[in-house]
Amino acid sequence: MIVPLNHILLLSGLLFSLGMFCTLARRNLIMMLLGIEIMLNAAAVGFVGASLHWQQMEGQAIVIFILAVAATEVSIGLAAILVVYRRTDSVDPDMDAALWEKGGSR
Amino acid sequence: MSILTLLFYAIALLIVVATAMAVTRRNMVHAVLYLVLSFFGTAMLFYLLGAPFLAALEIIIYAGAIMVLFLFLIMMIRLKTLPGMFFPVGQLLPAILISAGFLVVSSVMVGRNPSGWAPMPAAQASPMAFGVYLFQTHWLAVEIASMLLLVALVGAYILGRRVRGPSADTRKEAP
Amino acid sequence: MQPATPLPNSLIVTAAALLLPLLAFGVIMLATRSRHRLSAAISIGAAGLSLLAAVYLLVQHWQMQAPLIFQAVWMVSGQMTIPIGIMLDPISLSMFAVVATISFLVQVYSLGYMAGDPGFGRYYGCMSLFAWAMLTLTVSSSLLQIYIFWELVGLASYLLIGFWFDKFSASEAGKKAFVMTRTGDVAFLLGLVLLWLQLGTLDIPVLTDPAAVGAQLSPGMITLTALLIFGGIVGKSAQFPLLTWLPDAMEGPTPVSALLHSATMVAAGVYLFSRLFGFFSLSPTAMAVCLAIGTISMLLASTMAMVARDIKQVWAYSTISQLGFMLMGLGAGSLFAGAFHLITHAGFKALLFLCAGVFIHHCGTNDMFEIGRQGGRRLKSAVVCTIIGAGALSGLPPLSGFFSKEMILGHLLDSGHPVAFLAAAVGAFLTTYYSFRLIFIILFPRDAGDAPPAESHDGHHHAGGEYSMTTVLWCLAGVTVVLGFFQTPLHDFLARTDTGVQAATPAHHSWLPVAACLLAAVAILQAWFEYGRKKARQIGWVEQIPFLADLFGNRWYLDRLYRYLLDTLVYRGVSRLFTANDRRVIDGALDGLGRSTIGLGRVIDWVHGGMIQYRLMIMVAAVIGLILFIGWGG
Amino acid sequence: MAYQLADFPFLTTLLLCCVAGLLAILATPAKHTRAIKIVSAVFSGLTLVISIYLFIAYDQQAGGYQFVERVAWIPALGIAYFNGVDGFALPMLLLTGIVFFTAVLTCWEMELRVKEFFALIFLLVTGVFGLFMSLDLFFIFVWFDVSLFPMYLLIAIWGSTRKEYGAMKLTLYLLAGSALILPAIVYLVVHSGAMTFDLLVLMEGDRFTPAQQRIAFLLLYIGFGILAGVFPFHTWSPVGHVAAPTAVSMIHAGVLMKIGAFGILRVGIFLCPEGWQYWAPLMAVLATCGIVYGTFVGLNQTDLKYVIGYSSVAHMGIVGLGLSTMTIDGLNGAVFQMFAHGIMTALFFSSVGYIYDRTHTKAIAELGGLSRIMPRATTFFILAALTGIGVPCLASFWGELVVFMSCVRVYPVAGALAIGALAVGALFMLRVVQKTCYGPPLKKFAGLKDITATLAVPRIILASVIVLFGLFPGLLFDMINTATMQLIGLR
Repeated sequence: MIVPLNHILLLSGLLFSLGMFCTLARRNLIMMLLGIEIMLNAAAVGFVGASLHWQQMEGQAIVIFILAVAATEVSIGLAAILVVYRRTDSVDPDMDAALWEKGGSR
Repeated sequence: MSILTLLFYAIALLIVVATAMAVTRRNMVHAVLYLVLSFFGTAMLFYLLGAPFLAALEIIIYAGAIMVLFLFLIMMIRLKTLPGMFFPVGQLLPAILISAGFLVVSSVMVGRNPSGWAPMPAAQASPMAFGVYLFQTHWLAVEIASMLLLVALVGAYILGRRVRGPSADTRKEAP
Repeated sequence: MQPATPLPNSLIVTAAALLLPLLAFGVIMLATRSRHRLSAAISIGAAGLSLLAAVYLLVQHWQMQAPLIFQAVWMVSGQMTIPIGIMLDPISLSMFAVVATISFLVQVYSLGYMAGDPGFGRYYGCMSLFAWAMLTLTVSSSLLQIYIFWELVGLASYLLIGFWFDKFSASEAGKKAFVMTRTGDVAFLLGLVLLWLQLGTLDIPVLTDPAAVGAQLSPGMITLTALLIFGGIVGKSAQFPLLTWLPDAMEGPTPVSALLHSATMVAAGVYLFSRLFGFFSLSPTAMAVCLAIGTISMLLASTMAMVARDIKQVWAYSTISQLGFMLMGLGAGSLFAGAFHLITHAGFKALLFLCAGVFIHHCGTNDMFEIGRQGGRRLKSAVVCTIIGAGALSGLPPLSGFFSKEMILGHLLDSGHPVAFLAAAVGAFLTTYYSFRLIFIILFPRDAGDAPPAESHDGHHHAGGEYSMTTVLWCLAGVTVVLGFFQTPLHDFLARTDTGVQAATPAHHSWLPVAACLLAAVAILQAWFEYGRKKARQIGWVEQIPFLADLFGNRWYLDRLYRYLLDTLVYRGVSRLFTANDRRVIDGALDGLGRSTIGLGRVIDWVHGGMIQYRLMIMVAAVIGLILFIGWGG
Repeated sequence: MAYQLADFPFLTTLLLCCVAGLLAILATPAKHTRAIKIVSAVFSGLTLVISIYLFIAYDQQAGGYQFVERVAWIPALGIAYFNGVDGFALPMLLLTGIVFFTAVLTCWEMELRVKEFFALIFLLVTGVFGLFMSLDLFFIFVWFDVSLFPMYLLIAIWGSTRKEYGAMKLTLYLLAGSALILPAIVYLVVHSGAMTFDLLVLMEGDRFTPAQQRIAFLLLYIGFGILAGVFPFHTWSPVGHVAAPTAVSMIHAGVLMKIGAFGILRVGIFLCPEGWQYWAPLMAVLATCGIVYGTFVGLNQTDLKYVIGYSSVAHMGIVGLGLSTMTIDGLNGAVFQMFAHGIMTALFFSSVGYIYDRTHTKAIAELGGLSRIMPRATTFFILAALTGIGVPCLASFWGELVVFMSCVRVYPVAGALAIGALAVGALFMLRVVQKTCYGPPLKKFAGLKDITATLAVPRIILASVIVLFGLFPGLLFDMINTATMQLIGLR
């Protein structure tokens, strides 16, 4: 006997809100991406727990896809951040028009 | 209170603390390393919950590939500390509020599920059974996921390549 | 609606008499405006034929008993049928004849007076327009038709007063005349619409039928509509309080003043009253108001005439006062007295104006003192005719005015309005006084010299054309002398008008003519004393009292009052208020709306800024809300 | 409702004339301005001929909708290309034909971007013709917008005084109107119980509850009323008139404003008679305000075109007053007044346009004595002013008279006020006439030429129409009456 499902779900929720906090509060694109990873991970935890609870493997299969999506998202996201950094010399998410103008005027 | 239960709480504590540390680090390299720790914990949790294959994948892909990618980027742009305030108050407060709100709401909703309060028996899906299941039932989705990865590969290449031409060069020289 | 029987001859004749001037107007305005002699020939020809038709009709229907009515439907709209028609009865026939006669004579006179004017063709075009409108007005069979042509004569008046539109005063006078009469017409139209709503028809025979009207209208309604219609009369006949446009209207060419602003158009108001005499008689209040307005106008205008120096203005004031006098007669309850005075007045007042025209034409000024100085008395026929006309105006026997005036006085005496009678006597005295004041000023000029001719009031003067002018003068003078003796046949003729009211036979006051003559004689003597005799200083007793002279000279300050009211209330008051409302409130609100839209855009622009985290926050908050909604709702 | 299908698609031909004219203009090279003008005149003349033919060929005994054409377009939504004319539409078609033709002739001397100008005018008029003949709500809305959009360009490019502001204001206003009309139309169609935009089908039976009618009518009244210059949504009209070039002012005041009133009648009153009844007092109040207000504000204006713009507000108020009486006479008078006012303002703007072209000013204070210098041109101006005053024997007198007569019956106070405004109206028009035409001729204008024969033609046409219908109002009233009797009799 391990823990009840709800405990796993609560853990998942806690992780998710930490990731959300990271995404919302950090003024840094990289950290935002990091937060998104945390949230995806939290979801994966929830799915694995649910898979155990119902003794079904769909939950684990979903996690495979979450991993695929996470990998995709990070690779594209980081590439995009790189572009932004090259243009604006910063990774501040406050992409004001003026900031863009600075680098993108030419 | 079996040993597995204790193990679960220990791992959960590890994950939460590591994640919290990662979220609040000013230095991004530190943050990434804490997150790697958190992912190791998660991998253990997966194993505990009967998904050894996923545990392996978690370490290989999340802790291994993705986090390394982050480290690459951080080193590439050589940006150690951020300009401006670390946590602007105007942003921190709503962020905390929303996150906490989410936590409360999700907890309450989880708590309202009575069937979830029964402790679960331990079980394990062997990697072979999982593989057979995956490729029998979800082979199309797996193919689509692979296509997705391919697209991501191409996209990342296109985005990441340096723009050629005078504009990029002059811009680089300007500051 | 079309009668099955062939149309009677007289209707065809009338229709032809009506349409000819219209045709002339159209032809002149469209084709021959620049060809002066041809235009004049067409217009005079049309007027002459109308006159012949009028004479034919008078002769034909001298013994008529029932009115001859022809109506055709002009326009149908739902429940509303607007007919157009001809109604021949004694009163319309006699007015028709008067209008046709004066109109023809004045047009002939204008040949000389207007000769050489660049707008000669246009002048005759407008005259034809007026002749058409006025002739049709007189024989209209329904009140609505009267209103339509009433407006059209107003239009002709506007065009003719402003004939010399280069002059500011002329165009201003035209505008004033149109707007002031229009003010009265607003009441007229309102009354007419009310009547139509109550009766369902505006045919004059129905309106003058006391039984029909009394059955469908409450007495209050009758009084209300009668007063409203009377408003139109007040405007058109320049009665108090809308009297100030008429003196200004003298800016028009003198023949125009003779035709429109003394003999016919302004008399249309009085004509309308006599036309609807049966209707007005149903409301004692309306009759009393009519009497009162007539009295006030007569006295006011007479006092104004006492200090006027402009010869045409004198006759204009005199016209107002005589029209008031006619209304007094009608208000006192005698249709014939009013109508008869209307006819005789048309003759002698036209005569007076045309004589004034001769003076002005020769001396190039309107100022009577100046005319006297320039030798106005050498214009023999004009002087003689003026004396004849003034005699008629003063009611001297045996001229036509004597008979008609005496009738009205008699009726006033009988009607039990001693105040009105006294006022009429005072009015008659003043009339005689100012008429002979004018004559003596012209006949016995002080410091006569060969002063250079002053700036012509009419803006031109050409010698020549005397022949047509003097002929007309003598014709009218003849009419003035003779017409009085036709009182009895005219009375018999007019008495057959179906007014629905029992005609009152006046008691004969043998002392009245004598008293009236004595009064006139006293007035003439006073005028002689002040203006005629060798030592007279030619300053009237009124002019020696500065207060009265100011009051009378400024038209009792009525004009200033209206001007002031118009300026403060209309232009600076309501109009400016509304304009400000338009600019500030309505447009301001809209521009404010525009500005606030832009402001809102700024706000949204800020939200749309590059800061993705805010957007994320909102998104997440929305998701949480959604979860709450679904979790708790479901 | 019964209608007669056409043997020959005259109405489509009429529309095609405009479209063909548009294409022909587009096909002509821009530098051949004279050819473009001739092409425009020919095609607009054709539309005039067809509209006159329709007016004459309409069988007044039979009444109803004639020359009907019907082709299903989107059957699933019940949208059809459905045209037909009745006693309301025909006078409007005639009006459009006359104003269109004369407007084209009026800008004979124009030289700036001629091709684009005429092309836009043709586009605009296509919309107007389409709206007047359409019996399908969807198409009515489409035509409505087709006729609005060219206005913006026409004013913003070829206009004068504050043209961008005027164009923008006008466009925004009218779009706001159209934003009210669309929901109302959709609302009606959705609640009709039959999936159709067919006006005649929607009219049958009692499809809408009184509450629904009230909502829809109010939306339609305000939406179309904005275009009809209903107080207090009128301020776009003077500004737009002032800014617009002559021909556009003519079409705008002469025809476009009528679209608004026609829309209220065709959509609002036809479909929501009970809503009409409910809101009629409001209509009467607003219309009376418009009359009194327009007259008084007009007194204070310094710009010639503003004066006419406000007179339009007042005259359209009379139309609104007629519509609000809910009587046969009121409707007749309103439609007649729409026609008369259209012709009158067209003449007005056309004369003012001539004066402006020659003197290069619209400020009343700077003008004067023009009657001596250009007698023919000012004669047209004075004639238009007299028509505006409501002098008998000129067309708009009859419209006003009939409206007043029916109005005093229903709303005595409103009627009395409107009649009272007549006197001020006279003051207001004659003041302008006096200031511009009368007085001594000014030296600075001494060399100006009077109107030439070519340019006089459109004004003569307009003036003769005014006099014709002023002398024989029955020609028009009989026509309108067929439709009114049917409308009122039906309900």
